Amino acid sequence: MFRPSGSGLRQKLVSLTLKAALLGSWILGIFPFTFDSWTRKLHRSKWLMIYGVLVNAGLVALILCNDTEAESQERMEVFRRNPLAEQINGVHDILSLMMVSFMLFRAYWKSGDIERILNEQMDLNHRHFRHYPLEEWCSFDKFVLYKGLSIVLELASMLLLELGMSPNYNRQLFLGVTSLCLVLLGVLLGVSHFHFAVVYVYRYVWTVNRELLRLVNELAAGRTVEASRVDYLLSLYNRLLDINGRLVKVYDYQMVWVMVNFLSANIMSIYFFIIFVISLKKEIDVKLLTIIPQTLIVNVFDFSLSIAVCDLAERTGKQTSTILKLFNDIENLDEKVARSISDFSLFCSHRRLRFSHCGLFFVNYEMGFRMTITSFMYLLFLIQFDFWNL
Amino acid sequence: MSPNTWVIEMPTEKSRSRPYPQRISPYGVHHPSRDAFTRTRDPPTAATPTKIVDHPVFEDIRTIMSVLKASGLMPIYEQVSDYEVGPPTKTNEFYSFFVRGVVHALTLFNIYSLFTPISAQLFYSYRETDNVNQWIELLLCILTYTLTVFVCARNTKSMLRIMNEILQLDEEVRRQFGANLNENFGFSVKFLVGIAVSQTYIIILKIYAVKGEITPTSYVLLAFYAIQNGLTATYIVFASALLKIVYIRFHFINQLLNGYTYGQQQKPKQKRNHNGHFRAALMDNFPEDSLFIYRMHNKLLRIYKGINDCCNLILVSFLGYSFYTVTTNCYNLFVQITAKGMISPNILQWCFAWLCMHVSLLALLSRSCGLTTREANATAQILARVYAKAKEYQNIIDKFLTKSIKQEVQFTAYGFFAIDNSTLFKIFSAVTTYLVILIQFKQLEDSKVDDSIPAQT
Amino acid sequence: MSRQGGQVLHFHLRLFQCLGFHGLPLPGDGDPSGWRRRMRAWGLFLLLALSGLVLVCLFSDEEFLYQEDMFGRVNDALKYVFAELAVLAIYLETVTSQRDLANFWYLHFRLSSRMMEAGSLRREFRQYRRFIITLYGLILCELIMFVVMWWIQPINKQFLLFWTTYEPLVVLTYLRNIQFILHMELLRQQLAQLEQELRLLAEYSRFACSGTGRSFPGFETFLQRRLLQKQRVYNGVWEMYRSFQGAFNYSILTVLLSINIRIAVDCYFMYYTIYNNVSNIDYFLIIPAVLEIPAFVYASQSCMVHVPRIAYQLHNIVPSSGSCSYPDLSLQIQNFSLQLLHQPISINCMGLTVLDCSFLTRIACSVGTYMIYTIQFMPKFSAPYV
Amino acid sequence: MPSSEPEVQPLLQQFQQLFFISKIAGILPQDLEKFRSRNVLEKSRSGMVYMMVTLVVYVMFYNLLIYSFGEEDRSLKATQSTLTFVIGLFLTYIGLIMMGTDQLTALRNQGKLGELYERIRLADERLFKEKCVLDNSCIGRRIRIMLIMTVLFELSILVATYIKLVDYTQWMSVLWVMSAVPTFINTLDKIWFAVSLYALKERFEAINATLEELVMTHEKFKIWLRGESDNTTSLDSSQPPQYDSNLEYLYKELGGLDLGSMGKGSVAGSGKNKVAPVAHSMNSFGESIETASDKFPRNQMSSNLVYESELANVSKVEEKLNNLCQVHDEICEIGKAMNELWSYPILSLMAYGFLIFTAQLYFLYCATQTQPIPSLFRSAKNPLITVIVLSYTSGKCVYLIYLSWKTSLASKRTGITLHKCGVVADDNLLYEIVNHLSLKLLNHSVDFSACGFFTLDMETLYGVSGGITSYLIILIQFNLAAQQAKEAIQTFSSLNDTAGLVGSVTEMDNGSSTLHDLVSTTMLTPTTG
Repeated sequence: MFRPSGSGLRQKLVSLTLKAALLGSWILGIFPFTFDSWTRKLHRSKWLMIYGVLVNAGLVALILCNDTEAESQERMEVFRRNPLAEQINGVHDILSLMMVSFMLFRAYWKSGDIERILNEQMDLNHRHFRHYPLEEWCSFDKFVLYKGLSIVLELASMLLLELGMSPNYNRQLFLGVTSLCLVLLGVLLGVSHFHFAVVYVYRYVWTVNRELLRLVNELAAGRTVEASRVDYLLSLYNRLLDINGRLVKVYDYQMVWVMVNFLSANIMSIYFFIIFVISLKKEIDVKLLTIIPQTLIVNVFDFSLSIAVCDLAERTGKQTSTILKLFNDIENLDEKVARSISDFSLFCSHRRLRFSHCGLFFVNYEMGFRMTITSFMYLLFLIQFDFWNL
Repeated sequence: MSPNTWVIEMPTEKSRSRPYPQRISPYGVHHPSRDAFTRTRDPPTAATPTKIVDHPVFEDIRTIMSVLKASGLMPIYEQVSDYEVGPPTKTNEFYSFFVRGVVHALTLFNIYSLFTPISAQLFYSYRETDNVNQWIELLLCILTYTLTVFVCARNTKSMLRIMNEILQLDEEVRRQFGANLNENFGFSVKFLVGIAVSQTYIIILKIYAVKGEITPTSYVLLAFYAIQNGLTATYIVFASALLKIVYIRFHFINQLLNGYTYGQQQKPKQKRNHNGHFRAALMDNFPEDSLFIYRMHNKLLRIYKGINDCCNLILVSFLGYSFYTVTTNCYNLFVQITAKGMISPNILQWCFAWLCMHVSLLALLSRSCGLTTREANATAQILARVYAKAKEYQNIIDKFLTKSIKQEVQFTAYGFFAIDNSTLFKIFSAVTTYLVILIQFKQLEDSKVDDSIPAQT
Repeated sequence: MSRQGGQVLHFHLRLFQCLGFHGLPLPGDGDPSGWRRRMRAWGLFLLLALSGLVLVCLFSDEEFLYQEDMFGRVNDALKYVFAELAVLAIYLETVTSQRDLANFWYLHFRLSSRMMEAGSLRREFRQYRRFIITLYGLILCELIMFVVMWWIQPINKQFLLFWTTYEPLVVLTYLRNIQFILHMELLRQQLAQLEQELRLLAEYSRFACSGTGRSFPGFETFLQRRLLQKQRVYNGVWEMYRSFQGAFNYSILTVLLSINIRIAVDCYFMYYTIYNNVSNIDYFLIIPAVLEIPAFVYASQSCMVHVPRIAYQLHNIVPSSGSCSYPDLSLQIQNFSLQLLHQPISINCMGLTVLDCSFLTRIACSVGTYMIYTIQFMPKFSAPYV
Repeated sequence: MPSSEPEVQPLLQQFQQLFFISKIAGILPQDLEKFRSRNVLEKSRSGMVYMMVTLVVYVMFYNLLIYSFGEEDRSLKATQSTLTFVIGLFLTYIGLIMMGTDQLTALRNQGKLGELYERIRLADERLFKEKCVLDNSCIGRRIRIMLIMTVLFELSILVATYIKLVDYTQWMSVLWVMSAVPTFINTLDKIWFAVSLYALKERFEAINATLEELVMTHEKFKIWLRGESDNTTSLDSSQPPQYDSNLEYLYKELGGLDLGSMGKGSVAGSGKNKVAPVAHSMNSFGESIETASDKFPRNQMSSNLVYESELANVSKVEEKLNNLCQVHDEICEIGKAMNELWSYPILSLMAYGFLIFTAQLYFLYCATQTQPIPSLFRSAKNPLITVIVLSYTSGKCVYLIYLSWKTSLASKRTGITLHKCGVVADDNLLYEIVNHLSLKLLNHSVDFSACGFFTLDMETLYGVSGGITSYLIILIQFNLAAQQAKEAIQTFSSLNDTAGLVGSVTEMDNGSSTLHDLVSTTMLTPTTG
């Protein structure tokens, strides 16, 4: 399912991105499956799992043993100024470490389900969606490309941050930074698996929508449509929703962790920046002015992307019912077709394509808005505490 | 791109292919006073494709349109016929481009002067918190206006498409019912005047507030600042006027549907302006009417979504901007009131002017959105009130109802939140919270001052 | 199978009876009216006793409350008051809303006759495992906490008095909470069973319709009968849910509220004690309380998520096999799904808020907000009192 | 339909003394004589004049009251923190605003009120034609209870405050009586709303009850067809008898429901459902006794062919269900209209409740700290009176919210019972009808909202309570900050870094959730999934 969906440059780029993601996750051992091209199925392999565990454990150990970010003097000053920042920083470090380990653990534990889901997706792709023309998935391609771009940017900004903030360059530092970046890459790839899967679901739902539209147009043009096509689409929609539900259930804990972690990272960087610039009355040098904002921007970009993917899928799910409404103004519709259409719409009224992570919150723009406000007020309160400490 | 952008070509063709018999509108036979788009001529000859210059389309919101056209926010479209508008001519397009270019240049100059001491005399401060507030407010204003210009430049085609769809819809309504849908959009003119007045008032206040000799650059800055605010506000008024138009259409089909409800069937006495022979031929022309209504409803929903997509970003930024402005002004008011001694009437008037303008705009926006949304969702409820003996009628009714279970439309600000009457409420409760935090900051500063005094002594 | 509903259930119901939570006679003991009267009397007696206890604790000059300063006293008084509220609501509800409870159990036994007959004890344990795990896990946690407390904490008189009087109320609220969990668990089992049956139906219909000749002539009517029965069952389950709501509305509110208040107050108090270097660490005792609410919410959520799944399985039934389609069957399906739309199962305490997982976030939020507000003026505020 | 004119007695007949009192108090401008003679509300010019006069008089006296009690407030401003003063000044007039809103709204829609009750009467007639009979007698009882409670509350607050907190040596203190007028008038107005709402709820429940009765009779009919004498259906035949006997017994005792009608039992269990038995229909309307009484023994005999003709032949049932749904929709419409009429008063009432509740508690706190408080809130100086005031104010708001919530629940329940009908008599034609009607019912909506700002249901209550708590804490915090600012603090600088330390720890735990909640409490949105 990774083959280029067209001939254009963008499609090539997309397939390149997907392949790169696949390859990277194989190398980092967070994708413990082997692809059997004959039966077109994925198989879980113990060896890859063990390999992945070893690699990641080694990386984490490397980070822990040469962690050099302690003696960057800006941080020291910030921490000296308010100890709250130091505590937050420590908590955040611990949190992110736990996140990494937890993600890997979850990925291995649920690998059976992931395998089944992916196989079913490939099966769907091969059996049903292969026949549909594959040109204008512009937003699909766009999102895949953005995702790849965001991963690359994250890595770059991480490197910049570590190398830029650290006073003295030595071997230990480079070791630590490289291992850190590798672990980060692993986390990002693990998240991106979920997003790619979501994007695929979106693409399929989009195709279903387009087929429905085609039916509407045929009916409007006076041609007849047999009910079985609608039923077929309904069953496809059914399966897609099922896959989606299972997917969310597999990935929800990781996603919650990652979201919370990134959000707190954003807030922390703003917070440090503010302390450092405003209340510490430092003169702003170019290094600082470049490094911290770019990390911030990249983080925000990645975060908004992860929300936007889910929101896109959700909106597409909503469109299905609006498209079904178009069947209203078609006179002398066939009995069977009408019945299957009404079945379809009843189904839509019962279940829709939504992403709720362990029932805590739905992932869409609304939630993103809430989170933004939340983090803003969080920032306000932090600064207030900073005032207290003056 | 979402699929349902290229679907809707279908119903329009159909409606062109097979015109309906003339029928009586629920508004009664049209009297020429409330005539939509042509002032003098009567409906049957209205559909002639010849280009008439002196019967401009959308003349009921003419003034605001002209303002927007002049400021390059709206394309200066050509009127092909009474029911179609064409893309602007080269010269007009160039004019719009030119205006936008000027605006962007001014914006750049504005930002530059904000970060340089040129404008120092304008933005003096009472205390540092307020100073920061004012800077942020200015930046937000600039951002909003620039965004508005950009989005409008990008959405020119879709705006034209929406207008064309509205016109087609009106044409169909006209052909079916001879009804001319319009109301007076006096509120738009009133708001325009109000905005202009408040902006000038604010400028004057500012000029009085500034000490010393005022440099021409600061005059330019002030003028441009006022223009930015005014045009953004004007665009909001325009959006709500569009929504009002859609609302009228929705209301029309709801009224039409309302003629079939059992309430009308049972009550012998007149209720809402239906004339007698309309109910005489009840229910037998329900099928094609229902088809017409469903099609209209779909089209209207599409127009609604189109408007929503066009002014998504603008609405978000405007809401943020006005939210911030309202908060800071309330804060200033509070400071002024609770401050011992120095209460400057200048600042009070300034705050009041801002508050009035923004609160009224918010109220207008949320109200029009709420009305339109409620009307759009009311169709299913009204249809649920239609009781029919015959099976096929019941099927017609079910067809619609089944598809409208739990499918309420919403006018969202880029999906962040829905805009309706409750939005106003939410915004004000949020304002209170932020106000509380700001006041806490102020008290912190004060208490710090108190502490520092005994520390020194 | 000795008794209806199995021994595990019987045992725990008996337990709740002894606590005066379950005001109904159990299967197998005769003279129902006498039982009910006795239950009522017992509940009232417990209520009066506990209320008297609380009143004594609040107004006696013995040092039941925290003595050192104002805050501790106010906090302890708050805890007492809300625990008293909870107890009041619990027993009054037990006495008054017996009819809904009876309705619930009646429906449960009527419906569970179609579920698999729990023969052996192990199977029963497997059937009620969630409930059992919650119950004994929480009790164990509480006990461990207490043992650790007695171990570490130097025991003074106030401490002894306070905990000996306060702990019974806490335990009562916990057990009541666990009783809710039991009822919701039963509901969940019914729903899961229904979903399972519907899935079987769907698979069968798909199987029958996939092949050409397999759908025998009476196929449609057969499926329709089955669907009809399922509809009846769902109606029964929904009535169970309604009577659950009727039986436990006030006490859900008060129990959750008291636990919540206790958490908030103790978090605050913990901060306060750390900040004033007061040497007692009994705020560790809120850990079981923190575990209580997620247990409840998890149970209700897992019982609520079943309805959309049921709808999903229902729409998996294909009303048409390639050539021939069954209008009546699809009619039935539409009827069922409309019924599902009309009868949603959403567990809420008197409509105040739906008790799903987002409720957890909201609780954490509220506790957090009040913490922040109170903490922000803590350093100034505590100055006069310490 | 003049034939059924005498049978159904209009709802307004129960409103006699309420109308009289509110006429005296100047809440309703309608004509008294016409009401007494024909139970209709008609607009009368003299009533309008009278109302305006009363309104002016009230406002005048209230301002006089504020003025006469206000001098210590003016002296207050210097000493007390400005915030308390501003709040007090703002809160002084909210009661007056509320009263004005009520009276002006009553003036505005004096004509519409009569139409509303006329519509209710028509709906009653149609219900009566469908043989679902409901009695208004309990409504009269309700009105009396509410009136008595209102008077009790008002008098207790007034007298207690007057005796304890007002020095009644000077004659100006008699003016204190005026402080009770706005709340009293507002409460009377709200009693109208509440009772009419309750009447609507009863209509809904009567519809549900008739549907349930259809179901029950049909079940009995089927059982009778099956020839089983005892009531055990096939579902629970597998149970050991003794449990069944227990529960059977319980049902007999707990209010007599039997297997056929689980739903009816539980509905009757909630205890609000009144399908008129003979006694009620006797005191409710005159001639309808024989209709009711020849209708009633039918319920007793568990089976005969009448029931077969009820749910078994589709055409009659379709007619009946159609009519019931139309009445249901009509009642929904009436509810909407009623909400329209009372929207502004309810909005003002809710704002009043929120503000007064917060303010009273805040001033109670101030009083405990022995700080001066605005003189109109002197009732806050005594905790007992405060409790009464709070329970009175919150009782009004909460009861309205609760009632509207219950009403919408009752209206939603109709669809469920409709489906029961479909399921009990399973018959494809009936299924089609039921699907059609339940689709319609899904689209009937009764949600009561205050000017569309927020809907009146329990979730709003949740949000409001959260808002009250947080604002209360904020206010108290301000108060403390103000107090601290007065006295110089030396220990502050030494304390605060540790404060920052430990504070940061605790705040770290629940920081991110906190602010989410701030938003979600201020935007009163219970996060809807």
